[in-house]
Amino acid sequence: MNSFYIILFLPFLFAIIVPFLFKYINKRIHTGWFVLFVPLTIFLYLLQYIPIVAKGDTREYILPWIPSLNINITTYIDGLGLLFGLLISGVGTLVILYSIYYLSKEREELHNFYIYLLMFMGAMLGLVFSDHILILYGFWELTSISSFLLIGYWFERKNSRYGALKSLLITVFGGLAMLAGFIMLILMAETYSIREMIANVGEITNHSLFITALVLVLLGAFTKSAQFPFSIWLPDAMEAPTPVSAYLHSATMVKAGIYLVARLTPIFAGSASWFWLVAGVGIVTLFYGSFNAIRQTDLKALLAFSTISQLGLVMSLLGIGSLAVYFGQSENGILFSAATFAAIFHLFNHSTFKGSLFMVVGIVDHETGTRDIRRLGGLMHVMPITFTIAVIGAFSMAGLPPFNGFLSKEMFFAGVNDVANAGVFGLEQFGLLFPIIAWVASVFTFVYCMILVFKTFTGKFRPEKLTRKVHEAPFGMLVSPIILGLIVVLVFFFPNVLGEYILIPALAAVLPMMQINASDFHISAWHGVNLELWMTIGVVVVGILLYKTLKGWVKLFNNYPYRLTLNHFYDQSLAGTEQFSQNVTNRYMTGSLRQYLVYIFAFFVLLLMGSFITLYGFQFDFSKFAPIELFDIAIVIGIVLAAFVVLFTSHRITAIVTLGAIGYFVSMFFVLFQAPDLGLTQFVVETVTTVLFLLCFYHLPKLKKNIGKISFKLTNLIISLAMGATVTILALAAFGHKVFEPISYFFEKSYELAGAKNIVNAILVDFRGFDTMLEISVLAIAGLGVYVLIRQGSRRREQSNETK
Amino acid sequence: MNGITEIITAIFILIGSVISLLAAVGLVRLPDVYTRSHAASKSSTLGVLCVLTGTLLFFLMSDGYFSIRLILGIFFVFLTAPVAAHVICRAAYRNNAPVADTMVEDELKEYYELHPDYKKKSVVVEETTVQVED
Amino acid sequence: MNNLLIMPVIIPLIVGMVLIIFPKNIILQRALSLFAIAASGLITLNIMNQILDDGIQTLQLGGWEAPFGISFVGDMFSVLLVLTTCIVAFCCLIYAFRSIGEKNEKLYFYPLFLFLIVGVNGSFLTGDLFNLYVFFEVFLLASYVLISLGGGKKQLRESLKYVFTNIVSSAFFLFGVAYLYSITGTLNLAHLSSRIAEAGQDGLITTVALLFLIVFSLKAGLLLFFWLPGSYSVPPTAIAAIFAALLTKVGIYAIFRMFTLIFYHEPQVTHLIIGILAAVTMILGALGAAGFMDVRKILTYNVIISVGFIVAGLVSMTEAGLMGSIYYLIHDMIIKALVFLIGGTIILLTGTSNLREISGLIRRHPALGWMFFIGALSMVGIPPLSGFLGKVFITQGTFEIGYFWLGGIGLLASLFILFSMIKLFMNAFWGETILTEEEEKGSTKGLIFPIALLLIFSLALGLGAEGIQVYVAEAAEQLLNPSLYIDAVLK
Amino acid sequence: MEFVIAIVIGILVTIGTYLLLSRQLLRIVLGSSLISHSVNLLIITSGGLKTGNAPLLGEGKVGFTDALPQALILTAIVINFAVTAFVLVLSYRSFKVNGTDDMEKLRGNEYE
Amino acid sequence: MKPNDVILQSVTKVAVVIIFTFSVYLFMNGHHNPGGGFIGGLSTAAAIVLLYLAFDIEKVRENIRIDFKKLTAIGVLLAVCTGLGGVVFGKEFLTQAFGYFELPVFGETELTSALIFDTGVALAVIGTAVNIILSISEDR
Amino acid sequence: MFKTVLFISLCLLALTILLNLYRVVKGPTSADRIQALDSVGINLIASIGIFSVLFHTRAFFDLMLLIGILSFIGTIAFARFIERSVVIERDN
Repeated sequence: MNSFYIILFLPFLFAIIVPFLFKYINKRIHTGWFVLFVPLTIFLYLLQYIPIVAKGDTREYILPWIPSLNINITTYIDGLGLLFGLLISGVGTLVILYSIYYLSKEREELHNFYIYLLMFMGAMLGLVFSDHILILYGFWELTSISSFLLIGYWFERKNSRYGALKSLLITVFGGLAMLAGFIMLILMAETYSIREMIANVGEITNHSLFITALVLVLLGAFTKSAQFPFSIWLPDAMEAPTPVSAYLHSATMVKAGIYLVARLTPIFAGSASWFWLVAGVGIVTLFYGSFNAIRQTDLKALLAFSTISQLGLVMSLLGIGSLAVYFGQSENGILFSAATFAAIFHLFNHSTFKGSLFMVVGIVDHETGTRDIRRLGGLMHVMPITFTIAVIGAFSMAGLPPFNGFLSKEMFFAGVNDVANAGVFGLEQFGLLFPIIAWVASVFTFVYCMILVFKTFTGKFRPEKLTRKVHEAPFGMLVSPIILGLIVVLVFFFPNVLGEYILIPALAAVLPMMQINASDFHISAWHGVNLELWMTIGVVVVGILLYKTLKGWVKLFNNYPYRLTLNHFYDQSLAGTEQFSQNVTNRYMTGSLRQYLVYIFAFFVLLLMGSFITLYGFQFDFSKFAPIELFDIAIVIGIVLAAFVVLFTSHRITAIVTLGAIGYFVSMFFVLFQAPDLGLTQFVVETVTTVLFLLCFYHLPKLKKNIGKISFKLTNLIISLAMGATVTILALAAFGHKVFEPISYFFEKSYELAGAKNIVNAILVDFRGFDTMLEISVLAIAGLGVYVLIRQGSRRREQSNETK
Repeated sequence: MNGITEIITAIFILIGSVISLLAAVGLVRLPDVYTRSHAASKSSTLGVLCVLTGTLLFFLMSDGYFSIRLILGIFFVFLTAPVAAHVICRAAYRNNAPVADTMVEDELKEYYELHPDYKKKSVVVEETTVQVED
Repeated sequence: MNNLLIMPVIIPLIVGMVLIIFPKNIILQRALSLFAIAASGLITLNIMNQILDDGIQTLQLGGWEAPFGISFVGDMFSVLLVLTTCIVAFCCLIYAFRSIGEKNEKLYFYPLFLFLIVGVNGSFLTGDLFNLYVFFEVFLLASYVLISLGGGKKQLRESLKYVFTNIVSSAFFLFGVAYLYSITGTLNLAHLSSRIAEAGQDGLITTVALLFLIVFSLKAGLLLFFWLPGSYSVPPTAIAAIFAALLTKVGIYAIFRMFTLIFYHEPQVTHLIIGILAAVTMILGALGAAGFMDVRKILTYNVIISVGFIVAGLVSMTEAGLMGSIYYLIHDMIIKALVFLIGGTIILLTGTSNLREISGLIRRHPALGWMFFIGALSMVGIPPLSGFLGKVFITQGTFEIGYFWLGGIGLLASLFILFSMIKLFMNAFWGETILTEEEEKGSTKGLIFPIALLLIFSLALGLGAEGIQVYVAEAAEQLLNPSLYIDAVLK
Repeated sequence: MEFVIAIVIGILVTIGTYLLLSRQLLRIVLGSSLISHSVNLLIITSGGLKTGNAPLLGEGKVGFTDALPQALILTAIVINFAVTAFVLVLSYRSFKVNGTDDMEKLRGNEYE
Repeated sequence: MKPNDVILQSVTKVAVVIIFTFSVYLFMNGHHNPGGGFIGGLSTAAAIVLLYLAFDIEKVRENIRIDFKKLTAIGVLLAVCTGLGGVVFGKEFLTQAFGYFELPVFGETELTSALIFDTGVALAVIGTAVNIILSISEDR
Repeated sequence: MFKTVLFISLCLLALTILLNLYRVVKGPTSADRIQALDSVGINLIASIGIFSVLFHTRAFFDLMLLIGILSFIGTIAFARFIERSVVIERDN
């Protein structure tokens, strides 16, 4: 086992010992300190791959799981995976550090929390390094589940449970769709390895399942990355403790969808459907998220919508970047690869600034006891450090210099502008929509960033609305956001360090078919006065205007009816599904034996008659049938007559007597058909059964007249006639369709073989003695059953007598 | 030899069947349980006796096979048929089964009037049908 | 000849009969029945390895060459199922020790339980059509009695429905036997297969095949599952668990056996119909599972979903599909026993199966809660848990032959499984803890161990899939090549 | 002859089914008895009717009727006897405990 | 208040003897003639039922003190063990053996292990049938 | 000739049985039905006897005796039931 796997599984392994740590050591030392060691180790370990990957090398390892099915934990370390790996472990370290101060060691069930968190971390690492597509799926689902557990961490709260279920249902739904897509991919490429799929991409693109698989896989990515319209789970996921929100719902898990899209770009990109789905959904999400963020009053909800919007931005950039694959190694190709590059860059930046913002909100929440903007304000003076970090994060998000968000935002504008001129895939008509929507969304982004900072930290400080006495957070809690804030600033000034060592290898991994020339992707803060710059300036100007007039128009949001929201749709459909299911099920599961039997008989008749008529037709061969004699007819008349009496009588003795008569006649048939043993048995059994019936009559009520409505009787009549007809017709066909000699000729040697002159008896005790053995077992069980049933009854009665 | 066997057998069997048929006619035509019981038990016993004797003779003469089972069968029917008839009639009487108009004297009546417990109150013979609507 | 094959049937039978003779000695009853199950399991393990080395094992009972006598055939598929049966039975038995109550123990619970196992194991192993019927009757009668064990109102009511439905299906079975015997003149499965292959599967035989499909669907709960929800929710927990794990599986096994060994010539008719049935079953099961707030109902409808899902693998008749079905079948037997045991324990603790009245159990019973959670995830097919491989391969199988609708419904159904199981989990285990220790109606003492044991098996099945893979692949291979079976039986 | 038997089987199945669909427990049991008779007839007919002598070697005859279905029916009869016995007892126990023998009244409600 | 059943009871005594004898005959003869374990067992059971019909439960129980459930179990065990006999000798399960022996009183007799099997069957059938009938009639 | 006589006898017996059956169906009392069923049994014995001669087989001798026995038991049970509505009596 390679040391890489030890690192990969370290979170899982460590999760096992967390409960013990919590139980025995937590009283003195916060469990988080031990857990902190895990992501830190991973981060440091992964650092060693940076030079390797930067050189363009990759590493792969194989850990056999089910080698005979070719299902192995194959991992592959390239630029993209490494970028994510570093983000996961890096942000993970900071988040755990933060959580140590955020979550009290006395009050919280820390072992659960850290187990979930470690599980999530491990799953996420596994996801980004997996090359095996099914393993990737596995880790994918694992992230959904750990996210479910983390959101439901405070499981006494109703909202937590609601949010947890919502996120689980939506992400797993996507996951299942994705699995279907993956299986199609596997069938198309006949391999489990993503790299081999990329290598054989020709077979996939020409396959008829291509589009289906594409849509299904994207469904998975969209649900996970909270793209419109699956974004609704993310705001509710904010019920999780803030460190979790910072980690899962901004920096890592929601990026899994982005990762997947980036990872599969070489397979799917280049087709119009991919472009339109990814870029289109992305840009819509961008708009939707930013638009909705403005009206939020809960800081975390605001951040959640901002996350949705930012993820949409990255997604749309990836979509635009996919045009590079279409254009290939050309000028246009390089132009659009820049969009992909921007996506990767913004993804990184988003993790940093959004992480810090979440932590800031967490601090505010922790110190003031509320996240409601309407109750907050003027915290700037009480919490200056927090305020500073908030400004850095928010301005970066708004795309202002000197923060890293500005750089990627500019690149984003460049990307959408290029799309407008791309001239393929119908962009001639609709291309212009991209820059317009992008710009409008950016304005909204700017506005909510301002809301975030200024509504919270400036204005009037109103301690009377807060439950706690507010002061600056402890230093430990501030460390993580400060580090993130520093990165935000540093990246602005030295973007190309990051670019060269991490982003460009990642880009090379996303677009393996392109020649990546590092000089084409040089990031510079100042690139002259161009359209993008003007757009940014426009955003700032209009944004400030809107922010100033916020009070005037934000009420407009309230006019939007709740009934038309996606959330409402989700709630309704969930409740509707439950109600519908219950109604449907109660409709046919009535508990009435008769109805069940009617279903069964009807099914029997329809299926068998249907197949008989369509497949076989009415072919009957009566030629080999035995002749009919007069005495036979007498017995037949007897049976039929008696059977009708059983049917019509409302007198139970008559019913039993006639049933006995039927038994006698049947055994007479056995005599006619030369079956003496059968005749004997039938007679004895019939008599004993009759005695049994009589014995039970003492306990059973008398027969009533056949009661019931006419329709009830008519249905019964039709069903039973159909049953009789089916059985008869099949019997006639089968009796006339003897294809083979029966095997019974063998038994005629019974005297030599078994020493018995009675063939039937020889079959019973010797040739098929096993049947007989089991049959007496059946008898024994029935006898036992009768005894048990009756004893239960008598005991019950004894008990009830005692209680009386 | 064979001819004689067949003739004897045939005669016995034919007589037996005819007696049985007559018994059946009696069973259908006679007016009440008790008389019918008389026809059924006496006559059909005789009928079966004839047929079985015929069968016995047939196997005895043609195969030289003397079947104890058949003898036993005849014996058994003779042993049980009257008892069965008796038990049925008693059951019928205790259940107040209707008697034909032609009956002259009911000797048991007095006895049962002395011991009313012997006669059942709840009658099972004619079960009253209860109409239950839902 | 391999006399070991008969042992998984004979040992429980003998022990059961011996236990009838000593009804009052509970210690003996427990020890012997546990021994019988364990011994059967170990012997089965042995047979399994013999099959791996030497191919399909057969036993011609009484020494009469097939097709004249009754053949016992251990191919990998059936032996795997027998082994799983023993495992599940073992755990349920341990659970029963503490939960079934002394009254029932003295009323022949253990012999009846063993007879149930006899019937199930025998049905898996027999190679004769009529003998299959007899084994069906063995386990059916045992289940009739077990369902009504306790004699409560609901139990008697539901067992009546169960019994009558099964009487009808047994009659159908014999109709089928008669038709088939009339046409082919034989009863031995291998011989039937070769004869039908020789004469061709004409419309009449296909119709008879469909008749058998109805029979086994009734047993398996494939579409005709009306008896199932009622009868699985009334008996004591240990019995409900063993029912959920085994009864439907016998029907599924029979469908697999019939439609891979004998009636495999017209897949575009028979297998398509099976596929439609499976799809409808999954949909109805999913609706049932989603619609109710009742522990037992949710669990029983999940049983129905899984029936449809397993059978979907058969429809494909590809190696992947069959392998998936076998994986899922084994997984499902274990996991259904697991969740039913946990569900029963919940009801034991709270005294109700109405989820609206249960809340916050995880505070006092974390182990139970997490085991349930893992079980639920396993049912959904989250890797690396045991349901995963089955789910993937079944879906792959259906996709391979172009039945995308079937695979799609299967995946959608697993979303409903998730929904219903998580609903159960969140309502029962999460939320405010409303019961204190004193208010609980029962104790979990001694009940956790069998559940944990099942969980370990389930985890091992998932994580250690490599260990069982050879067997499963062999089983799928044998199912796909009827000639292997025929040659082994008829030589 | 097979034709006639097939008709008889059909009638028995029809009446049996009709009885199975009725509401009263006793009728349902009667219906299942009728169906089992039809099953037995079906099996014996599947081996061919009147094709030879009784399957006894002791009488020195040759040409026997198919003995296998006879053995099968024997088993079926006995199993059916076992089931009928159990069902009868189950029925009356259910009648005593539930207080009704009308299956339509034994539907069962959600929570009781 | 019990009505007297003198006629029935005295006939029953004779009849039961006949039936028992006949049952044994049917049972022993089953290998070569119609009959065998089942029918033998069932007709024995019928005889016992006749006893119960003519007399009452208590009276019969005084004379036949058998737990019929155990009888059933023993019967099945007997049948299974005959089957296991084959296994012991290295043959297939349920392999039956038969042979012709010169016995002092009976002359040349055919002895088969199937007879033991059939005995098991008969015991099981008797046990079950009587058990069921007794259980029901004891219930009230 | 012989066969014809046997055949006629059989037909007579068939008629007998049907007449008995008429009584079984018609009643009017349970006792009538039981009596008629008993008769049916006895007539079946007779017809089996004729069959044995017709087929020349001894296979059904046992059956004849058995029917005799069983129809007796059945009749007793029925009679018991209609007389006392309990088939098997208990002391207490």
